[in-house]
Amino acid sequence: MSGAHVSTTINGDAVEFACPQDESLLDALRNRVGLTGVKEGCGTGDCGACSITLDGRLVCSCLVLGVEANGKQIGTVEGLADGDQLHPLQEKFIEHAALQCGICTPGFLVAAKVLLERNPDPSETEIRYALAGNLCRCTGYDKIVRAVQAAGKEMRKQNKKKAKKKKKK
Amino acid sequence: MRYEAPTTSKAAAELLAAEKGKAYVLAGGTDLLVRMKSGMLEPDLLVDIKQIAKMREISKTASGFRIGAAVPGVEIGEHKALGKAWPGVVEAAQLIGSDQVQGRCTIVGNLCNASPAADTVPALIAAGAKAAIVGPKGRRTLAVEKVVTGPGQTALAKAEIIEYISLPKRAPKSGDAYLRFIPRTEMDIAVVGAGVNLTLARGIIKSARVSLGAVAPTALLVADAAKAIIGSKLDDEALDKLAAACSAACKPINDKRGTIEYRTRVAGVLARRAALIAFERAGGKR
Amino acid sequence: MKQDTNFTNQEFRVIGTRVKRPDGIDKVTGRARYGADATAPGQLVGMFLRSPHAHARIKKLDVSRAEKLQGVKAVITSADLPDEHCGGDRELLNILENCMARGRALYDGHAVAAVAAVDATTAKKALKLIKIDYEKLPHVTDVDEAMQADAPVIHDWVYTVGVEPQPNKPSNVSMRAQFGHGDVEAGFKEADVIIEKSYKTGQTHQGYIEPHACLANMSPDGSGELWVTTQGHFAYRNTCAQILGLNMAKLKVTSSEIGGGFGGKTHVWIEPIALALSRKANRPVKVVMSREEVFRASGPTSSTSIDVKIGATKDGRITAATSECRYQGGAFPGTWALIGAMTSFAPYDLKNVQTVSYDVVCNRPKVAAYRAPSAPMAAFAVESTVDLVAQELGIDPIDFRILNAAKEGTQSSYGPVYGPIGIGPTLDAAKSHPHMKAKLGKNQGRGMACGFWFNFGGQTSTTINVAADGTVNLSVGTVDVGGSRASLSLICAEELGIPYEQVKAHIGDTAALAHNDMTDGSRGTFASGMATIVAARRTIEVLKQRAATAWEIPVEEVEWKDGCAHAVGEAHADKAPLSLAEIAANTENTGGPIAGHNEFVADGAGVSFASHICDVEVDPETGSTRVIRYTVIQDAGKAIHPDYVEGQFQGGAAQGIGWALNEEYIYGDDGRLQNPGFLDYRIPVCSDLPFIDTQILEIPNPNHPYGVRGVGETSIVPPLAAVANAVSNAVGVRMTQVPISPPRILAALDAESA
Amino acid sequence: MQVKLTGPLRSAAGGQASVEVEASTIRELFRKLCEQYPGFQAHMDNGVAVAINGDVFRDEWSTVIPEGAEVFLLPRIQGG
Repeated sequence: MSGAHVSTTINGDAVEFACPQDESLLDALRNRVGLTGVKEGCGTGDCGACSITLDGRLVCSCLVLGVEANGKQIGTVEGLADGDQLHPLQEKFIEHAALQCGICTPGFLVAAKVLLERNPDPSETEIRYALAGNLCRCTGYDKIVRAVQAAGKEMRKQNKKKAKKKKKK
Repeated sequence: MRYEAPTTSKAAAELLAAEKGKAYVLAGGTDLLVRMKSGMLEPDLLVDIKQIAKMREISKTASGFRIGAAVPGVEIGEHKALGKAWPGVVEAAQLIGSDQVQGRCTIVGNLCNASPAADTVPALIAAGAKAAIVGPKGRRTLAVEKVVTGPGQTALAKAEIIEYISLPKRAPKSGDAYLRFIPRTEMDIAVVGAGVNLTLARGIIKSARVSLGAVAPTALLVADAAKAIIGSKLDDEALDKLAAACSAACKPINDKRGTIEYRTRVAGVLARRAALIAFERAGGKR
Repeated sequence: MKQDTNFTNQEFRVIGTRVKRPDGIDKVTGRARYGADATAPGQLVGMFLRSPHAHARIKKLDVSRAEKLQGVKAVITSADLPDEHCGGDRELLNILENCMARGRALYDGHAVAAVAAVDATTAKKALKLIKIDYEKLPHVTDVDEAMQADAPVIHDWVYTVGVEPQPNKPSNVSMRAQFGHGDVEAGFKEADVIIEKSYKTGQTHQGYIEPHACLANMSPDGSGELWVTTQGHFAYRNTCAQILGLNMAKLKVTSSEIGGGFGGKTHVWIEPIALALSRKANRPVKVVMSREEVFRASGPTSSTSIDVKIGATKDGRITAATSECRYQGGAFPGTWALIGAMTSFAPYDLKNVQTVSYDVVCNRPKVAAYRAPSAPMAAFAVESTVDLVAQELGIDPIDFRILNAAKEGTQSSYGPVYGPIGIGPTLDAAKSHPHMKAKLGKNQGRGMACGFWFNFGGQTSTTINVAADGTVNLSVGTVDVGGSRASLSLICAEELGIPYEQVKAHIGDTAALAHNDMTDGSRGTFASGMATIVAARRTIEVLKQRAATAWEIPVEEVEWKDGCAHAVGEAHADKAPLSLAEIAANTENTGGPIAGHNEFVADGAGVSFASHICDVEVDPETGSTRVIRYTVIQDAGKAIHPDYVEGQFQGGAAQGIGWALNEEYIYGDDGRLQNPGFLDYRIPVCSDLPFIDTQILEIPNPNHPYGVRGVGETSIVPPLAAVANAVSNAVGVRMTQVPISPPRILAALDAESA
Repeated sequence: MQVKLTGPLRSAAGGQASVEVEASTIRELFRKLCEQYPGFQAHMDNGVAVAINGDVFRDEWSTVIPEGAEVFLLPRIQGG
């Protein structure tokens, strides 16, 4: 087994790690980079708990090799908040009690963020299908969908404000 | 295990040819990594083809479309012209897995995985798609229905790689559709899949291709089913014949995903529904 | 000591408000640490080798090559786990044998060896070097087949308990239990209509998203630490210590954040072995189950086969009811089957009722508790039959249930007489719910069903520590599986009269608190809540004493109100109230640190009932079923934090819907599990479900100061039947087997039209 | 007082549905039952709960049994 040296950008920071060439990015992020917010629920791409963005695309990090991250931009749940300012999705998940055990929450947040960036005003059905790759066993998804709806509304409000400010300038 | 990420198809084929142990092509990895995790596969060499520029693009050519072997599902879904020309193929590609899986999975991977239940394969067969293959002995082209020879088996020789899938130029007054049945709304493997592609002339079906998935060791091209609707306006009688031909063509198994009876019956149901969608997309009026 | 914990109907200040949970930020930022998220310097990776056979004798087990592999630090087989520490206790022996096969593999996935190595690659390599000679034995995985006289008998020491005279031959039936009262034969004679039907349910798994995981760190002197995802770290400590022959107090078990349990994390599997590996290697060992291992080798719930017979008069009174429930219990005897017989007819007021349960050993993983264990299957069979009887009588199913519902004073089908209960009110609420009146479209159907669960209390220990600035630590010993820290903080704040934000709740480890039973039986908020109330009231006694000391007045002249000590009476008009923070700031000269604690048995849990309404749409050509509307109405006693009560209602309903429609362990003829993964073990995904409406009823439990009942489990009891009744209503054919999969629906439609 | 036995517990008393025991607490009740019916100990080892006027007590053996109370013995079970 030969190891690989990987240079990557994680949540905006340059990160380097070494890993065996057959190790998943999930294992590398958890065990070598220390980002344990990325969870393993299945290791086979069926539960979404390990969701991250790879060059902006939503992927399961269990279905990516660590070596494939070389030269790529990675986003994880740890990068959602801006300093002490939580992302609207994080705020709304807490406010709407959209988590019980919380193990699926990091994956849901990352997936929902990708959804709202692509589609700022999704319908309930669009939310449900976009999040179908993220399993939650505690909530029955009800409060999760409501939290994403509320976060979308909040983000649209913030974006409007930003746009207005820009105009004024 | 060794990981290589060559930048040309030729280099990729050479790496595969030179490997004495078990070598696999890594595109999206959504099947490969699962098998590695379970211990079913223990590769000595993985050749990642995502650094090969040509394999990363969808291009429109004079003769139709080329979808590179490393293009992920999400990019297929975002390609407007492709979606307009081949909505059935695109919807089949979009059915694979979740948004997360779409970020990685490829239609060539779906094909080469050689599962009888692959979603894109019946749609590609119905569309008359061809696989462009590169290997140590040069290039060749193979109809998609000839690529898979059995469960987990393909017609590819050692070190041969599919570079892209080509879809023919869309004829006027034509349309395609793919439907599959799964027990949930998402995240399952097809219990039955049905792809239909047809062309109209003066409102009547002039030509058609019907393909079924998950009802036999490989995806089927069902000539009798096509015959059943050619020359019709897709009236109820033609649809009944189509459904019957599809059910008759099935050679399914009982497994954890469905029964023989169920698959046989639902193959007809889905083919009928897919035909109606394809007919409407072609501008047909019943 | 029995506490005075009777319901007082007090006015609340913060109870019932929807505050933000204290662990929220940790959980949305990825900071919360679960079972697999801990590390220790020098830790090894532990992995298991598991049987590929349903039933096999282990003729030879050679680990010598694995032991010699560079990087391997310990290999464990049953030879390293003497049974002498179990002291002949059959239950402990079974746990030990379930953790590691002893000469015989009893199910596909049964552990036969484990290794600890420097990394995962080495550990995997080592597992491959272990050589095992298996001799395959006949196996049985179906409950009805296992009960046949010619079935392979799995254990030669299992004799049916509960049968007179006791059988003289071993069998797979480990227990027969019967409940009921009256004379069912006479009752059936009075009936105008009798319906008798048989049902089957598939085996399901709790499906928690977090696999079992632990970090074990043992010292050769017999002391050690275990970090583990569990519903009960005290129980884990006790069991591990007993099995391994350790002193309990020398093993400190810390419960990590838990990524779902639903009963599945109430039993040990990997934990004693991780400790044994660590002891042998003298290094920390981390073990994380793969998803496949979770399905094959943890504790799913029973598959069942159930017969129900109900007789009723023309005017809709049930005259007699019987059930026979056969529970497949996996590789070792258990007691879950009992509950099928106990809960079968619990919602109803029956003069004549008889229920029987069998616990049956099979070559499948030993079943564990799963949310209201055993009740959903019995409810499926009974509530389906209740619908059939109503249909036959031409009475609206909900009216029929209201007519026969149990009430205060009814003798329950399992024996005792009910106190104040909520079945009638949930049915009335269902009847008047807008959902009941909504129009149905083509291919759509509506069903409703009732459910019952006991709820439990148990041993509980809680400590409140007051910090010098007046903030308060609340340490509880019940693991927080779904937001109980928020509820318990609310209770603490309510009692002390301080803002919710001033309380910080923690789950104490086994060294910090006295014993706590597991978070099971819907007891977390009930039992730890009650313990918190008592601990807070004791803290207040101390606070009052300190104020009295400072004021130099008798404590009898001090009262506690709104978070402050008040000196009572005209004579003390000059004394400004002393806040908790002010008292806390001066502990050094009023008597030392301030704390209040409570160790007790939280008995007196109130039973709870629910009524669910479900609408489905069925595609008659494919048998595809979609739940399009769902309503849960349940008695919570008192909802401490309504958001998390609703969350329990919704989560239970969703699990039940999955069970009803798609989830199922599928075994091949070879006795091997064919779908050990989330791809083919199909739990509901987001797009499968609608919003799940909830209605919380609050019928106080007289044995809890706030009236709290357990809420966690009841919600999974009605859905199997509610969905089945809805599907049957939509397609016009009675579905008697769950999961009600598309092939089963089409087959039933075919059989009907033939 | 009359103590009603449910389910498998009846086997301890030769299948009787109820037995006569004089006891003022759960502890005393259990002690006397074990004295009068030696087979009861096996059930005690598996766990027995007591319902007094409908309230189920599983562990608190000091609980006082009021006069004239309805007393049921149940197998002690667990939840999820």
